[in-house]
Amino acid sequence: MTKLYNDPADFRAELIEGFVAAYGRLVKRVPNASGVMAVDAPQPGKVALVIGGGSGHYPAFCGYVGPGLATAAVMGNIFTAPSAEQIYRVTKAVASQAGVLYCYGNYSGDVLNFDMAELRCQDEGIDARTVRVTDDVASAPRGQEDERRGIAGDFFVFKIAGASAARGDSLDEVERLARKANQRTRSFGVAFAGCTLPGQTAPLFTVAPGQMELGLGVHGEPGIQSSHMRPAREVADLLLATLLSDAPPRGGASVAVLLNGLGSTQYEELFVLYKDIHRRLLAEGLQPTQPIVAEMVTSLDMAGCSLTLCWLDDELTRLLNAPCASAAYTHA
Amino acid sequence: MTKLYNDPADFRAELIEGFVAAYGRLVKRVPNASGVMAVDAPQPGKVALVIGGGSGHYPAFCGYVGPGLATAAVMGNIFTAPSAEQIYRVTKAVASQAGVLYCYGNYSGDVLNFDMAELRCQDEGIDARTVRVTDDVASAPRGQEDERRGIAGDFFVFKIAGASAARGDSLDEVERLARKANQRTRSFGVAFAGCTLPGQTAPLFTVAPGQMELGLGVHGEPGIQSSHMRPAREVADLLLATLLSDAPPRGGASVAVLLNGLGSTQYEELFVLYKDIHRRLLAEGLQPTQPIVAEMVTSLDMAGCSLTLCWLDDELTRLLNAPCASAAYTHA
Amino acid sequence: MENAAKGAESVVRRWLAYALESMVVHEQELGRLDAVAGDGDHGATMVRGLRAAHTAAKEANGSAGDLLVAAGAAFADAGGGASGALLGALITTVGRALSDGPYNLTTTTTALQAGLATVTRLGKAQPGDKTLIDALQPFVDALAGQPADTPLIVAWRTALPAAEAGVAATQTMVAKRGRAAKLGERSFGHPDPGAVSLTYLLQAMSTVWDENHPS
Amino acid sequence: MENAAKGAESVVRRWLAYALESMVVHEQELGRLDAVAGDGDHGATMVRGLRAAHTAAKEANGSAGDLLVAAGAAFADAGGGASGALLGALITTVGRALSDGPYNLTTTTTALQAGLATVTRLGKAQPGDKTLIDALQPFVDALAGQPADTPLIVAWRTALPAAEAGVAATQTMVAKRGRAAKLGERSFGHPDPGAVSLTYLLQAMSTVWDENHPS
Ligand SMILES: Nc1ncnc2c1ncn2[C@@H]1O[C@H](COP(=O)(O)OP(=O)(O)O)[C@@H](O)[C@H]1O
Ligand SMILES: Nc1ncnc2c1ncn2[C@@H]1O[C@H](COP(=O)(O)OP(=O)(O)O)[C@@H](O)[C@H]1O
Ligand SMILES: [Mg+2]
Ligand SMILES: [Mg+2]
Ligand SMILES: [Mg+2]
Ligand SMILES: [Mg+2]
Repeated sequence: MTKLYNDPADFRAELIEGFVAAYGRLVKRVPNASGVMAVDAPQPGKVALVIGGGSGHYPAFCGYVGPGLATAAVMGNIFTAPSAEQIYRVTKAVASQAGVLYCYGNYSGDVLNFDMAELRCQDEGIDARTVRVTDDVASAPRGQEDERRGIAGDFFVFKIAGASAARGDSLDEVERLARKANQRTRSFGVAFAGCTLPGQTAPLFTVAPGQMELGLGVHGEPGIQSSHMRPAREVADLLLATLLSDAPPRGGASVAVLLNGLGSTQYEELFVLYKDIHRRLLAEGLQPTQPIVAEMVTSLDMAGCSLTLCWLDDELTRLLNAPCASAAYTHA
Repeated sequence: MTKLYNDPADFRAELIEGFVAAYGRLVKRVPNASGVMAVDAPQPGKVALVIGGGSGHYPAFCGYVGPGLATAAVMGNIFTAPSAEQIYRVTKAVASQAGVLYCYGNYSGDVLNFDMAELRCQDEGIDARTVRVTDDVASAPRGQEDERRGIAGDFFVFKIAGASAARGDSLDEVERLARKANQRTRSFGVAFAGCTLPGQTAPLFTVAPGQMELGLGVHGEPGIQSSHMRPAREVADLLLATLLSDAPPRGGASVAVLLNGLGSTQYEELFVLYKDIHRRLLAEGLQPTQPIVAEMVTSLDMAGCSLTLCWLDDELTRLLNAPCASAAYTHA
Repeated sequence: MENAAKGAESVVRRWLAYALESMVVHEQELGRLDAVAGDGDHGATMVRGLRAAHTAAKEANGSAGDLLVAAGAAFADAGGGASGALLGALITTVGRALSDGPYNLTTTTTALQAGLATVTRLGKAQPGDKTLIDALQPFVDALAGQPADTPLIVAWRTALPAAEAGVAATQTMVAKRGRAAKLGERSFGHPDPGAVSLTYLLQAMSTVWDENHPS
Repeated sequence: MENAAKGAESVVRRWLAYALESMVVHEQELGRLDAVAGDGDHGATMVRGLRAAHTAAKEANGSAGDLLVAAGAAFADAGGGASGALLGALITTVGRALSDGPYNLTTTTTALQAGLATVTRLGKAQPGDKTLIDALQPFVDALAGQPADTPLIVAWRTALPAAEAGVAATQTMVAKRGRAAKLGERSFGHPDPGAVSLTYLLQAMSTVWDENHPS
């Protein structure tokens, strides 16, 4: 439950102020907008990667702003897409002649607002494009991949697009690589308890004792299906089997792996779970590349986790391994 | 509540296997011991920094093993100090002629076991020394600083000792700097909900609605005192006032700051809280240096947070800013 | 004309005041409805949006249409999310179409039809997808189906039950837009929160007129 | 002599079996007691430690003293924490002192006194600090206070109530070692978990003898 706040109506403004105060060595506030940008932005000649979405998912989205990662993040209220106006203002602050790529999870509210901002920017002569993250296999069947939601797979797409932009790739190239990363990324998650919005006393959903929810959303949406709770090794099986049955065509053997905690699931539990995931990946002939077991896209204090695989090739691997620095993820 | 496990009796072994599988690029398992060591350990001529304690505090302790930080971590069961035997084995695996420094939070069980291992190593001619972290002002009054527990202040002491060891300082010097860092570090925390041990269904303590606990422990110990819940800005006041009234002599104006989340308190809440902490630090004439707002020493899924200040001088600042890489904290 | 226009501006401002009041009363209910298969923020979004819209209309000058344009922009920016964007665009579009009057059934119906078209173009939802369109479209149709000389107040009241029936109909729909098909199934048996809040907006207008002409 | 020694080895093994059984039964209770002002792991530590000690004694060869030495080392390593270190050292010290016998009241009292001294040296707790010492010390004193020719079984049973009274006395003590003074106050009214589990260990020995000589 959210305990630390003053007026819930000020939650977003206060969190942005606190974030910028803490990480001023990496980010600065976008003047007159609900967003943050890298200290060295705008960078002439480089594509600006603008990410964003509702708050409540930290480190997504502001925690990924910094050199080699995102140029800026537009921050909505808790679980609410930022408005087109705020996206527009943030874009204006960081856009260069090289253009702007929007990257965000595929949700109705985000699509509406980012699309409106994109149109407005294009009208003003800014080359703005969009790649939506659609990694959540639970949210739409095969063949309708474009309809899927974006969950923890966000991170790999941001990382790859950010590294491409940082090395000076053209907008065409940054967009191509982001799209490719997204097409090769799949996630699936389970939830054990719902989260509670600031100022509320009841969680958005509850999970009956001995049950878990399959196919969680990162906005406190319940899963697509309830199931009985089971030992960690069976949860590992379930997550992995679901992803492997939905593997992208021509994926190859090397996979980036993210076992993502949603908020109140302990890291220790994630490692216990990862033990079997790793074993089984190897048994399937897949090679985990730089696995990450951490909280990367959270859902307030929700309990649960998701597994993300990104099937790599050489160019994606290079970008994933490129150095970057941000409040939440630094790679040297 | 802990949800992901197989047999609770195997929890520690499985989490070590999972951790090493995920972060094999940074750590390797110590053969025949409950611990992990940096991939490049042992390093001839360099002091080995050995940290450790019970599990359930991730990233403490294994998440801090890697170049520029700890050489190895000995991992006990959940909330239980590792045995002297395991500490001894890990020490033997990483000790060089330059000696070994043990660094850990000051708890009865850890002291007993590390002291026994230290004696045994010294008997075998290994120069082993100890600096205990005693940052928790709630746990003993002024004048009895050595009796205090170690909580999130662990991180600053580890970081400074690790950087000193990494640059090749002598054991005398590494010990001196670790001791100095500890003497200049203070923490105080609040808890909103207790945590639940794996396999248990009830939390270690409960907090009545509208209440909070002051002076938490990171092992699910309740606070030293109950108090009524209050808005974030008053919690900021309380944390800061408590630390400032216990400031070390000749502290100076520059302070390292860690606002640490215990497990299920959201990052967004921590930023809202940090907003006022930062403002008030500045108002007090203190200069926050590289603040960290993150989960650095957790207590399973406990809700709450602690504030740590480390009063810096030039030599400590240099060490804090030195590069390092580990599963949980990388600084480029 | 001067007076009628002044009256219309005051109607817009009072509409936003009542709408805000109603949304504050229903904030928790809308949040709970949205939590069934969504993210629980709809009540908060509506309150935040209307608070900003109300302030914007109070501070803006110009015709009733101008006030609506300002209110819609403020709603969209402060509200955020899907409903912020869609309802903001709806209010702004209606405001542009109404401009500085006249304000009667014909102009209002045309304006709302333009608003509905905007919402459909932006959100790409069809009737039956379980969205606010399932309340808005029957209401607009019910307005359009009345003789052109019907007083707006009367026509509005006559059309309201169509919106309310539309809300009721969303209970047995499965959400199609913006949510997974399977999640949509969870919402079966519950009305769509956006359709519910849209109906509160329409009812608030009726309350303004009740105040002017208590029956 | 051969037989008596064999008997002693079997007593050690059966003692560990009963002790383990008793600790499994009381695991939750010990955890709850430890959670009052500590970290709730005492039950788990005792069970883990005794499981390893029991296995070690089963697999070890040698005198009863040797088995205790092996069991103590296994207890300390598997148990961990404060109680693992202290009880492990206690058991090992007693084993070393008892060596290969004889096993009577005098040797046992001397061995337990040595064990108590080790625990005090390592843990630096004083009587009254609310630790396992507050059960162990009265028990050892009660053994020592009996005539040297009292059969060990009889003396042990006679001394047990002193340990139990020691546990009861910890209820009104404030924990001083290893915990903050203030936290200690929270434990007022509850017995010390380490004193409780130590008494279970002493009682388990009595159970072994009950089995041999049901009264
Ligand atoms: N594409 C769309 N077209 C029409 N209405 C929509 C669309 N997407 C969402 N809505 C409406 O918005 C409501 C949800 O609003 P809200 O919860 O405030 O936004 P979000 O979905 O971004 O959290 C839904 O109940 C539905 O009526
Ligand atoms: N320094 C000490 N001296 C004697 N006994 C101690 C000491 N510290 C702890 N104990 C005993 O250990 C018990 C706690 O054991 P346990 O919970 O297993 O270890 P930990 O304190 O490491 O969590 C206490 O109840 C007390 O009886
Ligand atoms: Mg939303
Ligand atoms: Mg313990
Ligand atoms: Mg919503
Ligand atoms: Mg304990």
